[in-house]
Amino acid sequence: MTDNSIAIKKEHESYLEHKGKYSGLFGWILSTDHKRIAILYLVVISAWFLIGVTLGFLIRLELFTTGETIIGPQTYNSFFTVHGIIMLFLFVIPGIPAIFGNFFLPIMIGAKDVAFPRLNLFTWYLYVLGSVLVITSVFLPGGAPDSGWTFYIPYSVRTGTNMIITLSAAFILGFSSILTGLNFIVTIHRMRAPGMGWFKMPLFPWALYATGWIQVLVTPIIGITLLLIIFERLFGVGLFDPSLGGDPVLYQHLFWIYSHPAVYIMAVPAMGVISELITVYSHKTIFGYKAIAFSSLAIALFGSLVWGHHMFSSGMSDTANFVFSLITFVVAIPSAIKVFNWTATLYKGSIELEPPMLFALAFIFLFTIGGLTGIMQGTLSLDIHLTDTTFIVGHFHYVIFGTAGFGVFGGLYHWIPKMFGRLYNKKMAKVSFWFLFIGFNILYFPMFVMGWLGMPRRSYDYLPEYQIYHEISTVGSWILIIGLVILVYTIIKAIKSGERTSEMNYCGGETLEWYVETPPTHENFDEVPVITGEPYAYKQNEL
Amino acid sequence: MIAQVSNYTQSVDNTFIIVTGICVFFLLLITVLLVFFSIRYNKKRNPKALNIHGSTKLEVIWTIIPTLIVLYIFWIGWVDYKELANAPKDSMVIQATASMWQWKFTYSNGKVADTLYVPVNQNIKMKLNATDVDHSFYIPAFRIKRDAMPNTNNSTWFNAEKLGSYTLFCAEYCGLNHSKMITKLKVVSKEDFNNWLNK
Amino acid sequence: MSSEGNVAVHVHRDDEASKLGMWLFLFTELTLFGGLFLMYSVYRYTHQADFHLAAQNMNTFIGALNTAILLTSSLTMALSITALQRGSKKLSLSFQAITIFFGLIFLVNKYFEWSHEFHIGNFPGSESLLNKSQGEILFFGLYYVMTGLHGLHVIIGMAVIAVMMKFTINNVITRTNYVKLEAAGLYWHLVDVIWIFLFPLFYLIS
Amino acid sequence: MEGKDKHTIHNHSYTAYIIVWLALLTFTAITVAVAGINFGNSTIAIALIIASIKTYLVLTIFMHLKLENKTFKIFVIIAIFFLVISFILLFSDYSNI
Repeated sequence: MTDNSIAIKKEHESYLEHKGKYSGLFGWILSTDHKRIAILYLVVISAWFLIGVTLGFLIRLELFTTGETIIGPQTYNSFFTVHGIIMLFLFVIPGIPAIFGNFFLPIMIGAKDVAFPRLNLFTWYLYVLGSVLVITSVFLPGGAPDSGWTFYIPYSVRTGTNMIITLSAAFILGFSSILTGLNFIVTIHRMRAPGMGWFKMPLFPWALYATGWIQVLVTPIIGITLLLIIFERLFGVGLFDPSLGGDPVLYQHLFWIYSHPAVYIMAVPAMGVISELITVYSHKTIFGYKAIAFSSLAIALFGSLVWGHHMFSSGMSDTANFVFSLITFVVAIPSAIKVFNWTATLYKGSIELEPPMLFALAFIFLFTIGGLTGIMQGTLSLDIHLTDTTFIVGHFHYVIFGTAGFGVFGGLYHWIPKMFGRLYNKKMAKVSFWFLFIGFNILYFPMFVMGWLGMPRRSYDYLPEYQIYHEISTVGSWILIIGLVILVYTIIKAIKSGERTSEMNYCGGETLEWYVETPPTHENFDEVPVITGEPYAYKQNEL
Repeated sequence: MIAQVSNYTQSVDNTFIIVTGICVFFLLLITVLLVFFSIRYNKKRNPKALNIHGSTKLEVIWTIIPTLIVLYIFWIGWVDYKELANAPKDSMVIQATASMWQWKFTYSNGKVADTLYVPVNQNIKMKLNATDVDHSFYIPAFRIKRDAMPNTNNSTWFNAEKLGSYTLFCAEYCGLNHSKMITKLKVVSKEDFNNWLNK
Repeated sequence: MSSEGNVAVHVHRDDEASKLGMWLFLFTELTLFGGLFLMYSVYRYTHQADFHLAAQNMNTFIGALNTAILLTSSLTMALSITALQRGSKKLSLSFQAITIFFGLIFLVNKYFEWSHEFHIGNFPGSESLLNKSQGEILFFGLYYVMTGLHGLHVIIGMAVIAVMMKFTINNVITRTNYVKLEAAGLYWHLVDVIWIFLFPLFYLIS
Repeated sequence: MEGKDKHTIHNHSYTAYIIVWLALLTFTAITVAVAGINFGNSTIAIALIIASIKTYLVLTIFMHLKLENKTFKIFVIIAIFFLVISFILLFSDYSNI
């Protein structure tokens, strides 16, 4: 790296053009460059996302009328199971950390790569293996898994469908997620640029750091739990077989010890993205930097302690219901703090309603609805009525799709020019936003209403009194899909044939990714930057 | 609004209205601020931003106020739940057994039915069990739901104050015909009930 | 700078980072077993008497012997690092070999234990086990899953140490660059720690 | 980046390891001996306390935690804290308080 001739040559050679040991496709799938790995993830995750969307679209279409509309009950059950597995394990859990985290975490903290580049590539292979297994399980004889993504025993032990492959896939995907989290934690601890103390670090790395801890600590618990279902199916161990003494409630505990924090694995990185977007497009420093940073940690901590609120109706002791409900309300507070701080950041800003900013504002709105309906579900007596109805389906789509989904979309529009050195069509991007935003609300809001009226979730059929809400919801899904089609078209067109740009800082950001070239060079920085100021100084605004 | 059929549903609905009210207030607050700031401090109108790094006073306020509010919500939810958690001692006990994909109700005299008949104004304790996989006993009109699972002893209770016929769902996904696992709760007068029970 | 793959290795060596990564990995192992310990504690709590009854089948002597073997292997593992740091590659290699050897003995004992249980019919799904009480079935279910998973970790640990021996011979691991051996040692000690808890929970509760 | 080549050799002496090993064996012997005596419900507690002491020794000495910097210690505390709190919360369901 002291060789000047190499350094000069690099200045003009982006990571996209960089020639490593291999060229062509191998130059990508054997590359340990964090940016190339991010693109690999982007490609694969997008593909699975579109399959998941298609399944969701078909589920909604089936529910357009009572009785059979397009598919039978077994197909329907498989569809919502596979939709859940794909969307959660293949899209939202890896999504933001694997794509934007991989690409921007090292750049934002002034590092040349992550701490373990080869491990990073390995996680991508694990991810691909896991995702291929998920798809395989759908097509093998025996039939697609139909247990719901929650794999509740005893059903997941009894059903004749291809559970073992699906469970192994989830196990492998969990492992991939753990290793990504581990890599990020070590990267943040060891590879921050000189001068970048913890509180000079941008908020997206902060969010990834908190997420990393959740990934490392809780994911193995679902790993072992899923492994036990496999053992149960293969050997009949008896640990999860009620007729041999197995306790179905204990399974739910073990499952949710992971799967509730997993919600924060999905949401916290998206919150990190939004913190970046809000400051950049308000062109001012973030309001309450430390409050936002600490609230990420607080969410990670308390979020790991509230799993029982998925089980209020499962017959837990009153003590457990009391404790879990109480902590659930505690976790609402750091989320509220984030929302207030983001909103306060807008005050006296100079706001540009660029496409990413529209997604960021929509994110705050949708997340607020998701969070507030979460409060309703945390209320014991209301949850008894609302749990396992479409209310909760609406709630978690607002929370998960509204955050991770809109976070990914906003992030894509924000960073695509940086990642590929190409511009997208802003008009089209805005059109896609409005379709997505309006379609989203028409699709998911009716679920709150019919959930309160008692419509159970995961139901293939329903009583006629709920039909009107299902119809509205299905129409909403069509609008949403139009928005998605426009979004995908806009982004693919940008990457393939968008107008080239090499403008380093096209949106007035102040974090380090705006001080590297567009697209970044192979090692990001010619010289390791030395950090002296805070991450969002915006000195020009000071009086 | 769905039918209110007992004291319990009345208090749950009150809680629902209070909580929804608080939620709508906060949603409106945030939404109005988002829209107002986006317009008022738009780049065209306000080309130069002003840095505001934060305000400890505000942070404290918007930590403490939400904390108090959520603690209050937690408490009213718990009070309702507490009532649901303990069936009165004088309850009439009915055993509900769930299996794929039907309900079976066994009365103290051994009578078995697939529709749940109960007398009006009587505390009813439902003992819940399942023979195969997880199910859930759910009557929206009564705002009660409790999982019925193999190898566990769950129970819930209710008191129907109005005659009528109400839908009883299985709320926990249980396989192929989960959505067809619906039956009726029929609330009848004490006389009719005794006639039916001893028929 | 010619090959991407090697950049990270040559340019940037950070032992601290490697060790942090290893510790984080150990935490994942810890919570992996943690899930099983959670399960054990609940089932033991709800089936106390049955667990005591079932534990009488366990041979405390073999259990204690295996504990001693594993503790000793931990000692030799730790010593191998010190030996290397003091420059005696041969001594370090012998200690590593002894560690693997102790791991092997542990597994042999385990094999006899399991085959004894299989012989008397106490294996998952067997008729004689299914006739026992629910608590005993759960006990043996947990016993097989937890000691089996632990045994798998012993095997992985032995394989890892074997690779470390190869590295030591090839001078990939040296007196000044021994973080790989240290990481392998951490893994081996964790496997030991887990056994420290498995031993009383399965052998000493009768 | 190049400046991180601090190979401070940190390790314990042979003797230290052997003393710890002897201590571990002694604790094993104690735990086996104690298990023979019936302390009722506290039997399992005693066994677990001894196991925790053994774990502490392995962590600090064999695994060099004593010689590592603060980050490592905080990491371990976080992990153990998470596990312990999971047990407590899980038992809020199962124990009848």
